[in-house]
Amino acid sequence: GAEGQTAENAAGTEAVSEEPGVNAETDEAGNAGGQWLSVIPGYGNEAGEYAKGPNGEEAVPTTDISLTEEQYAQIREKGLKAAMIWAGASEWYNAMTDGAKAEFEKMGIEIVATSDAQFDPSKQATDIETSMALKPDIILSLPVDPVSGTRAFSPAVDAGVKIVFADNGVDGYKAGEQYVSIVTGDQYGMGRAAAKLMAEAVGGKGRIGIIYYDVDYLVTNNRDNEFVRTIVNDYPDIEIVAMSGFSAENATGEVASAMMTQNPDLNGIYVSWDVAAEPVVSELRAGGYKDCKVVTMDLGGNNDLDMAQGGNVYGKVADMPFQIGETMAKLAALSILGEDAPAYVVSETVSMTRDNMVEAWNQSLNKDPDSSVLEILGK
Amino acid sequence: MVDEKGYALLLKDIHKSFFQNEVLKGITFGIRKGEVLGLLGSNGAGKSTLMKIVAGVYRLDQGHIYMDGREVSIKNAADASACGIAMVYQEFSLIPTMTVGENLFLNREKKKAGLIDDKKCRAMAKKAFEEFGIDVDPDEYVENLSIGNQQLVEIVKALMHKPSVLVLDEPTASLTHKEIQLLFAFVERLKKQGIAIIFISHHMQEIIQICDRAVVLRNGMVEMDQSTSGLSVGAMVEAMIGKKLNQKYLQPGSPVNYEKPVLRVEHVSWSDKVKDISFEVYPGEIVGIAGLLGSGRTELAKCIYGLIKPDEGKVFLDSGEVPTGKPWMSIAKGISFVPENRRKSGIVGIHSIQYNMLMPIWKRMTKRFLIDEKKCAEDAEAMREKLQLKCTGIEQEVQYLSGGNQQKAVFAKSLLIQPKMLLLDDPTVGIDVEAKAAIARLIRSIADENNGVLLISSEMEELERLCDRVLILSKGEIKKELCRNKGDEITEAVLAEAIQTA
Amino acid sequence: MAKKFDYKKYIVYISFVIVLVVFSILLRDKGFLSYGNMMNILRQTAMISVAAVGMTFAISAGLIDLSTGAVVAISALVTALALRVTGWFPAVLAGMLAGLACGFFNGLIVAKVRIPAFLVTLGTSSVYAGIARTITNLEAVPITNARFNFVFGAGDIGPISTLFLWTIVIMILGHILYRKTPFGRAVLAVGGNEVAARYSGIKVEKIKLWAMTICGMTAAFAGILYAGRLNGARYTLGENDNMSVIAAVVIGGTSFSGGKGTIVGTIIGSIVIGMLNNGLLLMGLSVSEQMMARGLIIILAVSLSLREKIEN
Amino acid sequence: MAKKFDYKKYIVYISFVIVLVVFSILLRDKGFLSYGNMMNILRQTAMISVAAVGMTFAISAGLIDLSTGAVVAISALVTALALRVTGWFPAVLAGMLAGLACGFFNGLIVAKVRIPAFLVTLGTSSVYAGIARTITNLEAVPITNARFNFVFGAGDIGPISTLFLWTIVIMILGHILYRKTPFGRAVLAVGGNEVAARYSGIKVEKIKLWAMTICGMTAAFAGILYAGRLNGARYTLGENDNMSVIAAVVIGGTSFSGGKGTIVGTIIGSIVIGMLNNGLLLMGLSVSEQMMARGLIIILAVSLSLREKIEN
Ligand SMILES: Nc1ncnc2c1ncn2[C@@H]1O[C@H](COP(=O)(O)OP(=O)(O)OP(=O)(O)O)[C@@H](O)[C@H]1O
Ligand SMILES: Nc1ncnc2c1ncn2[C@@H]1O[C@H](COP(=O)(O)OP(=O)(O)OP(=O)(O)O)[C@@H](O)[C@H]1O
Ligand SMILES: [Mg+2]
Ligand SMILES: [Mg+2]
Repeated sequence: GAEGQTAENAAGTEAVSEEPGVNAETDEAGNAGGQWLSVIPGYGNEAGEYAKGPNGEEAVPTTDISLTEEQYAQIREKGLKAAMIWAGASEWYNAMTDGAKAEFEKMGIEIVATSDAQFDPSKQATDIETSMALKPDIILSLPVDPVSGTRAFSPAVDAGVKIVFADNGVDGYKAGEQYVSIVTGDQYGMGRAAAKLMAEAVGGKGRIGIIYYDVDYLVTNNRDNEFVRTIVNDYPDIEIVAMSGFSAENATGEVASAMMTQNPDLNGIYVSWDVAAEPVVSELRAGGYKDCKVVTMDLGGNNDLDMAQGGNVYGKVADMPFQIGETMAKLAALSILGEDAPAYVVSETVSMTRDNMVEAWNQSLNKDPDSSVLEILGK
Repeated sequence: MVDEKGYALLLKDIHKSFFQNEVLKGITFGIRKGEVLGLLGSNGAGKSTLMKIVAGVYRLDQGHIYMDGREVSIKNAADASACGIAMVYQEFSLIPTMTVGENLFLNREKKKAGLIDDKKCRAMAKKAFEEFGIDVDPDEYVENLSIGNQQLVEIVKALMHKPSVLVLDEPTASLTHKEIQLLFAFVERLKKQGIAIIFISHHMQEIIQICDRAVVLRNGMVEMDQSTSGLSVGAMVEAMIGKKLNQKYLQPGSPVNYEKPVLRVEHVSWSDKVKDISFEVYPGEIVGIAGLLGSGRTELAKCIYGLIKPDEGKVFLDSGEVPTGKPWMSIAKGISFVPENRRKSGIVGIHSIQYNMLMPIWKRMTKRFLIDEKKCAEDAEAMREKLQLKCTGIEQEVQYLSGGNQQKAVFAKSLLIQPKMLLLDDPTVGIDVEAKAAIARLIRSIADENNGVLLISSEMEELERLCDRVLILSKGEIKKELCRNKGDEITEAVLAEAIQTA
Repeated sequence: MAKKFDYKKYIVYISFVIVLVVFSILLRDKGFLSYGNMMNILRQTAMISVAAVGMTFAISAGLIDLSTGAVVAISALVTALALRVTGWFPAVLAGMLAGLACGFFNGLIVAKVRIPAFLVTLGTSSVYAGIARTITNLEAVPITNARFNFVFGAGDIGPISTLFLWTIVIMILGHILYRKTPFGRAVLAVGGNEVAARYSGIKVEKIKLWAMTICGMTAAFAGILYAGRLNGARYTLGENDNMSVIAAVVIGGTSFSGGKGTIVGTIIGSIVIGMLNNGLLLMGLSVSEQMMARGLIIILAVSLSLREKIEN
Repeated sequence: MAKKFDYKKYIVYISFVIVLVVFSILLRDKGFLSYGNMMNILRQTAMISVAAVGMTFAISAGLIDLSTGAVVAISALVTALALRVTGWFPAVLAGMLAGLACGFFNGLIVAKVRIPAFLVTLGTSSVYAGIARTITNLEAVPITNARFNFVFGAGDIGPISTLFLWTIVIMILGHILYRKTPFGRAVLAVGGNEVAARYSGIKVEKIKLWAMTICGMTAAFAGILYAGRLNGARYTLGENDNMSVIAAVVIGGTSFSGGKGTIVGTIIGSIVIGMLNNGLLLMGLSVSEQMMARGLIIILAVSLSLREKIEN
């Protein structure tokens, strides 16, 4: 959860600055890779089977959330309005929007505003205030910043709007009071799944590098941290030899090539997400590092093509944004009908390799991969 | 050595260099209360530099400045004005985006309770303009004023704060006869109030007319320091350039051929500045245009050249029509233009002499679409030779040339077009006598190659020396034509009279 | 010669009225004109408005500041951190001092090293952004001081947001400094004709230094207001604001090359941009459509107010 | 009058040598000087270099282009989409045309409406970014055309990356256009003194229009190279490049106010920035530290090459 993170992270500051991702040998104390555990922002979060909600709520799978036909009919009668206030924009957000839209259509709910804060917390606060003029009954949102979110969402909370969050909660808010629930991908599960894919990719043994998001962003940090933890704890034969951060997703190519310059024999690289992995893949391709496999998160056309072509990309892990969107809509509806809505809902995780691309796309984004990918796959 | 006492301002052994360029090499002279001192010297002699030292813009390298017998140290412009020194600079030095009133009080605003008292400033500005008899609205923005009025505002600004020493650096360069007389009237009045005035000009007549004493600078030293009574123009010029100069009318090389005009202007009108103007210029002829400030001379030339598209009218060159409003077409057909403001519209200061010269004709300098560097260098060098342009080489940046040589570079640019018709708008503003004479000979020689020349000038002397015919312009109309061949006399006096009565 | 009506001076007011009227009609059912929504707009634009007041000084002096966004973040973080150990007044002071230091550093390089402000602040924006990230190692800092949060952001006095009141205060202070003091005149003089300003005894370097410093200070105050509004600070605050701030100043009628401008125009310019953002969102446009519409409208507004005379 | 050695003209070369030597010593164990790493730097800077060639024209003409990043994205997307239905040549043509259109639109407003290029492109950058997002609704477009991918990005000819070869080609073309043609001379004249250029019969508006168009076209070509390098396109390409491109031009010795510059200097400037990024990374600096170091070094380099003489 987001809580308590601040203090722990503050304590970890020195650890980070001491050894910022330098080329390192294995720890002599036998604690293999120990120094890598505290590099990524927000590393202090505890992992669980599923993560728990911000107030310790148990996670419920998305598949448990559904409405009866009767409930759909009831909702339709109410003629409600909804707003979607996202943090950013990408294929992932598109799928989430599409999922919510599909459900809202069934419920006869009108979508009155859609916005994207471009990761600016104050823009999100503004978007919330502005959309309140449209008097929505439901707000679906992905909060940019849990800290300022407390204040930012207060106009909607005060007006009694049913709020469903994706991914993050907001500090000081309680499910069932200020908001309905949080729907999220299984961040830790995704980290573990990625570690598993990496192990497959390198045949259980080898030297890998990590290119992580060097920005305080909970969801990504959780996934990255869990990946590192899993590799260090569960795969003793896989050695992490380099970690470098990035803050602009277009600027990872330089990071990758610097890493390869110093470690030309890397067997694999983990990158925080798909878009950030694109320049990495291109650098590997250009540098002739055919045997260095890339594992990353989220689906996206360019890297998936590389995977289909048997290139550097070995596997990807994704959550199910379409399903998350649908579930958020359903939870909002349930709450309006006065039903109990679980506080913390977690979507399934999809691991994709070249073998299950079409299925994975359909599960996660509810559509087929790009036509060029299908062509290569011969479908 | 001069005694420190009795001088409102005394300069003693002033030295100043810019990098390796030693401009002033020990200047000493003084000026008394109520005296008007003319400061002369060719372009680049260091007149402005010396005065800017006095005004606190530059710091002297060595030397002393005394005011009323006491040595003063002037480190910046604020120090100078605290000492009672005011200066009207040679270059435009108002804030164009501010009103006249705001400019007058810049950095010395009247305040009430710590804040600027606009009302009081405005009232004082109004009063000042009334006092000087100038019709300028203090609330008007400076950028909307004509150049002449801008100059008058600068003068009033310098006088606003009752200086004890006033420096006027070429104040008459952008004024016409009438305004110059107005200015001279101020000078007389200030003189009576005991203000010491230093007056810089390239016009010898003006110096003789209003100055009590003349100081001539040459090679960084004082070449002459003498009372003007009994001083002749010739003597001053000799002190300036070290030799005598012939100032007579330059005859055409061969008689003008009045059969077929090189330029024909037909019924050109633009806005209310140019009204239905028609005239011709013949090969070998220099036609002058005289008129008051604002009479539309510049606009007429711009209409012909294409910088302004006239509302009506046609322009023909050698009987072929020149499309209006397109300077590049004019250039292609053979019209070139030397503008009145060299710095603003004539040169690209940061470019080399060669680049400036060839600016309009790069397209002609190509071989297979690429610029033929060798030919460029040859042509530019030839032109430099022809005009006797003084420089370290054609690669030197134009901004480092003296004014006269910059003007030669602009001429070179116009000549390389190989014009049939040359339009000149006050081509010798701010240029010293020697360069002026050189440029006059140059203009004559261009005309003598069977080209037409149209010469706009505020200097009657120049028109007298050069023109075979003069058109008198007033309020956008040709009011009178004087032609030597028809027996009209073209002299300074006649021209001045014609302009005033037009 | 009859004087033409100089509509350019009033373009920002005309734009204001046009945008207001058009949205009032288009969005008559969507609460655009409601008191709450109008107050939203004023609250949301407060930070841009405040930073734009300082930017007006910089642009009027012929300079520009591209580091505004990063300074906003630094000052917000410094204030938030200071609030952990002290009361609101020293904390605000600390935030302002941070902004002052950043602005002063910009100004020092601009004035003393004499390189264009665009390039100086292009460089410092990267430096300051790096500092903002480092201060708290990317952590957000929540603010629990209720008085601070009330006074500098989240509060209302009667029906009026304190953020709007601050906008008014800064506008009035800015206006007085800009229009009524020798410093303001000197700024305009430096922007209008630097050489002439120097000849008039104005200390050009000093004026540039202070214009940049003021710009840093208003950016810092904007950061403090952000912190108050969001009850917390984060290194990303202000990241996307730089261009809005510059646009507000220019739409407000300040000449981009310096020498001319108004503070009130700047505030109206900022509100016009705020109304646009608000109205386009209420119209239900997608983010991409909003971006396109905003860009086009800004070009249009600038075209009307800044179209230059051809010089010949 | 002895002429002082004008070291400013060579600052970019001096910087190049200094950065190279310093990193070679500091990073002697970390492979900085290896052939592979050097080729990495050249490959990674290719896009910035190419876009900076066009930017040199714009800045030399006294203009600037803030929409470069968005044009990069548009052209990459257009090319990638076109490759689905046609061969590489028409696709590249389509991408270039898209960039030409964007640059032409910028130029048209700059030249005809006469508002500063900074503001025009501030507006169009938002419009173009909106368009880039809309073209494929934020989706990535993979490219399967192997020949395209080879020629425009991922390929090597012998030991040399095609990206670097393209940089050389564009540099040579740019250099010829800039130094050896009447158009290049006219660009410099317009940037040096617009009024004098107009008086000399140069079609100032046309030159500005084309300078902006060329800038759009090189941005488009940079986009095509991005697409080739990544074997695909997406709307975020080029997003952060604008400032690097401008910095490359200015560090390369082009006067920020126009009238003077060199294309070769621009390319060296871009490589210097690339070496910095690479070296700072190899040194193991964190992202924040890299940002600070880069900002400071840019200010330093610009200080040395652009420090203006004071008027007196
Ligand atoms: N700021 C400067 N930097 C370098 N050299 C300068 C500077 N100002 C003037 N000079 C040089 O000093 C010399 C004297 O110039 P100055 O302007 O004083 O001449 P002047 O007598 O006023 O000439 P003019 O009659 O043309 O006005 C010239 O050679 C000029 O090039
Ligand atoms: N009202 C005005 N607003 C702006 N500029 C003006 C105005 N009146 C004149 N000017 C400018 O001032 C300059 C002098 O204009 P004027 O009409 O006096 O030209 P002129 O008759 O050619 O006189 P001269 O050649 O002696 O300057 C011109 O460049 C003109 O553009
Ligand atoms: Mg002089
Ligand atoms: Mg004139």
